[in-house]
Amino acid sequence: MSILVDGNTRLVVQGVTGREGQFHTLRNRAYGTAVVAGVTPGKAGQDVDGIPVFNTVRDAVEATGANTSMIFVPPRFAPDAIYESLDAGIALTITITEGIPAHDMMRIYTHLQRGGQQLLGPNCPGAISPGKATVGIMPTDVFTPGRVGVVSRSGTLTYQISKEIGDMGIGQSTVVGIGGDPIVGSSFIDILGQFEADPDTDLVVIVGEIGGDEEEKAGAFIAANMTTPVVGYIAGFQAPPGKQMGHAGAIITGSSGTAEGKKEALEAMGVQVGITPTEVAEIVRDRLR
Amino acid sequence: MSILVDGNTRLVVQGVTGREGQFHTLRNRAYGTAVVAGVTPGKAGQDVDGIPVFNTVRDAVEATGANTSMIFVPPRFAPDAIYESLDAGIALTITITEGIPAHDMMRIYTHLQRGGQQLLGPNCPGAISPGKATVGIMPTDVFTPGRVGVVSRSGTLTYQISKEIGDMGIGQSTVVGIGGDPIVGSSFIDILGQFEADPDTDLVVIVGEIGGDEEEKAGAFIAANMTTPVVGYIAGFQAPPGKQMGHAGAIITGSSGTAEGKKEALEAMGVQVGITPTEVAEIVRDRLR
Amino acid sequence: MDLFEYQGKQLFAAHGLAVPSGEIAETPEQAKAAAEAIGGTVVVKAQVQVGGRGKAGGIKLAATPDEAYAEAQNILGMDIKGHTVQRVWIEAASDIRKEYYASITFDRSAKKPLVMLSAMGGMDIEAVAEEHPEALARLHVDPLTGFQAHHARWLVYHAGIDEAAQKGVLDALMKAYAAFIDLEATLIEINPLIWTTDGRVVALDAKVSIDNNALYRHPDLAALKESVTDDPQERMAHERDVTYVKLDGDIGIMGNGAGIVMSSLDVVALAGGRPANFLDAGGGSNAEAVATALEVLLSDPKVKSLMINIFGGITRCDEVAEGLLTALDTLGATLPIVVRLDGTAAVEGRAIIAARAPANVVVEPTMLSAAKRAVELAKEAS
Amino acid sequence: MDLFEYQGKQLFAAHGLAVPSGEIAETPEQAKAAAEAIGGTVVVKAQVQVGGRGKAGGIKLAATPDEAYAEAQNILGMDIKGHTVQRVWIEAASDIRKEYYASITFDRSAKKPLVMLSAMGGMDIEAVAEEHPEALARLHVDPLTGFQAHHARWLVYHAGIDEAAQKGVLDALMKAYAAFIDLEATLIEINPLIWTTDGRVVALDAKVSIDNNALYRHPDLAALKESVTDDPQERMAHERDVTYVKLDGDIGIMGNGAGIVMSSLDVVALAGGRPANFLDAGGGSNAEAVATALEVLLSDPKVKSLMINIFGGITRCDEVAEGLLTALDTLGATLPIVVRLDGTAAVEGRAIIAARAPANVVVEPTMLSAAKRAVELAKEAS
Repeated sequence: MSILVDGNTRLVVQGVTGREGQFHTLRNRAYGTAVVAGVTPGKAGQDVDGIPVFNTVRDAVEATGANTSMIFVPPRFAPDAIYESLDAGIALTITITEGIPAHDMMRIYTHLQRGGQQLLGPNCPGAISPGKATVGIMPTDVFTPGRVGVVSRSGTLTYQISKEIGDMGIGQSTVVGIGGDPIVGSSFIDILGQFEADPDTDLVVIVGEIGGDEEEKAGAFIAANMTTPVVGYIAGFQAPPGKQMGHAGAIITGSSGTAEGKKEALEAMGVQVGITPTEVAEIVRDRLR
Repeated sequence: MSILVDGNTRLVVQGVTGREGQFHTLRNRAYGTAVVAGVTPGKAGQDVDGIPVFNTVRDAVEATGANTSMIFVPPRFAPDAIYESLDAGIALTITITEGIPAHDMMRIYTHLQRGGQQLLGPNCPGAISPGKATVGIMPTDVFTPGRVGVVSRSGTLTYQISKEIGDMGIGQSTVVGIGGDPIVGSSFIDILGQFEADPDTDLVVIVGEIGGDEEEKAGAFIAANMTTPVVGYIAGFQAPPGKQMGHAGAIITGSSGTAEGKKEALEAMGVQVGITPTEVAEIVRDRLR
Repeated sequence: MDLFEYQGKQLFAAHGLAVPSGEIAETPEQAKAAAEAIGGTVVVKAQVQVGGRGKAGGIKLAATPDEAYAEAQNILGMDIKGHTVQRVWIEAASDIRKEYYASITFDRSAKKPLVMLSAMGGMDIEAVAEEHPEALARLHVDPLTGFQAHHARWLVYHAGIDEAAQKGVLDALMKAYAAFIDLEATLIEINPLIWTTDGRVVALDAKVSIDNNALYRHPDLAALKESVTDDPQERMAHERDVTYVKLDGDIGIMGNGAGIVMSSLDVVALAGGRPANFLDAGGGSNAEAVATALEVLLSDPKVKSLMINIFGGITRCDEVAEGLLTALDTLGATLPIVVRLDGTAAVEGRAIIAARAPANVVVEPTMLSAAKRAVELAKEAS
Repeated sequence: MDLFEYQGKQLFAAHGLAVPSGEIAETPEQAKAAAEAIGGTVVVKAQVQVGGRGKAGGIKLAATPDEAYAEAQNILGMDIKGHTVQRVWIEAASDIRKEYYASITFDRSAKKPLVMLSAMGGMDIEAVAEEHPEALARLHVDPLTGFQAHHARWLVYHAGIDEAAQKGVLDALMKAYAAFIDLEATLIEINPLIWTTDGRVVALDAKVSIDNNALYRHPDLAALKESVTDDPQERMAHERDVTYVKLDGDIGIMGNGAGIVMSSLDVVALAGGRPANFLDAGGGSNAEAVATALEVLLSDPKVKSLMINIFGGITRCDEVAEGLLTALDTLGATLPIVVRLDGTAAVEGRAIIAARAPANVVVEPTMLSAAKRAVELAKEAS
């Protein structure tokens, strides 16, 4: 098994005819993901290298049974695209788009609390279950099939850490980028819960960074609900307060959200935290022995 | 047992210091309902004949453990009062107020679908479990304890039918007025489901009227989900199309919502329908033999 | 509250929805002046709140201001299905390439707004729904998250709107929905929504209903409220805020609640009588409400007998009885009046009537017996 | 985007929130003219986006226009915690009876707006929250159903607002929330919100932040955007839309993603070095982005060595290498540059550098080794 994406994934891509959308759609398909449909308003009947294009997600779902959506539309159209995916009954909506306004995301997040549907992102690199399927923009070469789950707020660090553990001969069940925005649809806790329920994940690496309190919440969740071992990494020890470090969410506000605080919070809950990606990989290797 | 209101009811009244609010609050208490608090903004610390008044529902709940609210505030303040009750965690909100705008009710109804809380009304006479508790404006003398449930869109017809069955020596478990507005918080189906689950209700009378399709939906629900026998009544056979018959919801639109159509829909689902309140009482008597 | 076409169009324009330019006229002179101001061929349209104006001769083209004068003269004062035409709307004639249909209704079954769109406009939409259901795209809207661009797109694609008109129709839908929310409407219907030969999308008709309960938030709309009925009793009831509906029988009926009054009509009919009206004196019926209601009932010359059916809850039967006696004193009615009093203070109420009522007032113990008696008395009086 | 006090107050006024009348001034002459126009005693307030203006001498009373001139002359050009005062806001002095605190923030932990109110205003609210938590009323708002009157009431009662001021504060909260939604703000803080001796509730300060991602919907707000930093690299990065933060070390750092850059800073520090900056060249870093980033880095005279850390995903390492060579050709830098290339086309990228790069460019195989090398080279250069 694995989580989020696998052989049962039937992907529809919103914004499939855009330059970026098309490029990654075809890469995802080349990796083995069942890309069943694309959506671009007004382009129904066309195709992208054989992938049929529909006017609406609902049409795509009715015609192809798509259950997962990847969103590549520009930020000003992305909230509408997310609602369209949810309205069409898509189980998992993966939003790559960066730059969605916070007020839109507050409403979308609240709307999602109705339950029954999952959003990954926005501003996330997607998810990959090595050897099975990938949805998103991750460089697939970095990953190898295995039994370690990875969940991260950062795209590049996901690659870095997966590569370092891969270099030790350890593969991944699923690697998930939840996105670096202040509001994302799936939190660390949501993904950790899914890994905990996955019999084929033996250990989880959680890759955090400064800003917010999701790592602290994850620590409490791990202590209360997880038997699967968890190893942590936090980026941003050198970040000064009040400055946004690239990601909209990576900002230390007042005295909260520091890397030091997060590391301590995780360690207090029994999560071993490595201070470099290399050290994280070493801890993983040792824990799996 | 019974449904909605009983000895466990702890009532807070929103708008308790108004003329109507005060009058019915004291009547409800006189019947035996545990009226634990009232709310009128700015009047915290006062009391209504010994019932403590609070500024907010949340304060009232924290101080008294109120679990049921009755709303008596004027229509332009009523949506706010309903949200306040829901926000304070009140399990059952009974809204007597008439004349709440439809757009407010659409939003409130959608918000309620989160689940976990129940709204009765607006524009309803409340609920009574004879001998136990009453919340609302019903004339308590009409009702006697027993094992027949009554659910109605009309206040006066609730009294009329309860009295007619009472005159035959048959009492009621709970009598519920769901309200005559096009959108009410609890539908026939909601209340029928609660009666079905009540071991002390042997038969249910459903009192419908022209307009909408709630009776038709109730018929389908009864056929699919109820073992408790149900007897029906529909008012408005003489109503002309397109004219609103008092209740905001009592209007035949086009060819739908007629009394004849509702009667047929209920009968098709095995619900015997009386054509006068007297005949309904006779059917109830015969069914209970 | 239903609005007239011209009021709806003015509100559309205020919300950015394109409508033909036009002016309202109450006289042929005004119609002529309007046609001059607008220029070119105009349409003279009867302003009545009832369908089928066109077939009834209430919509005419006028190529010149003099023709507009003549058509307005014909149409003003015309009776269309019981509605007297008091105003005509003069608007620039449109070059129609295609007629569509768009509406937003409050769907009480789903408890949500319902948006409908069809490429088959300009005809009876119920017939379209029946004969070509696939031609009518229907979509419910979540009232909390609202109507979004993707909803509009889905409708436009599924209604079969011509490709070149899609953008204009999409924009019209978004604006119509914004108006629906802003006005707290219960209905916005645009039939037809036209696509013109020069490529614009324009609302050629406007049917708008506003939620009466929301009017306090819309004083500008509340000011548009006017009685549109020609019936004297309905007018009187409307002015006095009594809930009254005229029927075609001869037994006047009044009660203290919508349910019991509807039931009373049914029971009277079952007893072989014909109700003259629906009149709900209200849940809190007091002496004054009873007097007002009685005045409306007695003003109807068709009425041969009255049935007053009160089940006291909040209403006290003794107060009703007192109100009845006072009103009869003032109004001096002699027709037979059957009274049924039950519930709160019924014993006292009956005693008051027994002791002091004139002979034409009789008390019956139940709804059924009261109905039967009222029917008998009406027949005797015929 | 953070707004200046005077911008926030003008937006408050547009949303019906009372603020003292005032004018902006960039010279002492303008300050004097503003004081004359306003009349009476005025307050001269330094416009800087940093707290503690008052203690730094950036807020002064002026009883006459001449005093306003003098105070403005003192304050303009003043340095307050690294911010140079370029404008002063001249406003009518207020008769304060009581100082309250009100704010609306976007609470990322709850993913909802958080409204806070306190009767202890005019002081540092974090201190109030710590020492008198009961004096700070806090309430989250459901973004779909919104901020309602009952929320405002609960806050007003629980913050201990004086009874006679409650209505005014309630109204101010409702309007502030409407502004929060309308402006798509991430912060509205009013400290103090004052209750005047004549009974009005007035915003005496305004701290407003707008969501950068939402600016496309607010062209009027987007127009207010200006660089407020005095740092030359931050200004250059801001103008070129590069994500850059100045730090106080001597090792320039650049990478293709926020996470890997933050991690690079940490690894450099662990290796005993001091990073000079955070610079994210972006997820889709191409040759041009690399050149721009390099230009910003090299303009900083403090920088002794560079670490370029690329993990190619969408980014192709061969493109990065080409961009680097082209940029070095143009810019002609001679300081040591350590490059780590991994992921997509890393082999090709490394080959390009090995074949054609000048001698000051060295390639390291891992992030850790690259960091160590950059630290060594910086030390050598010192």
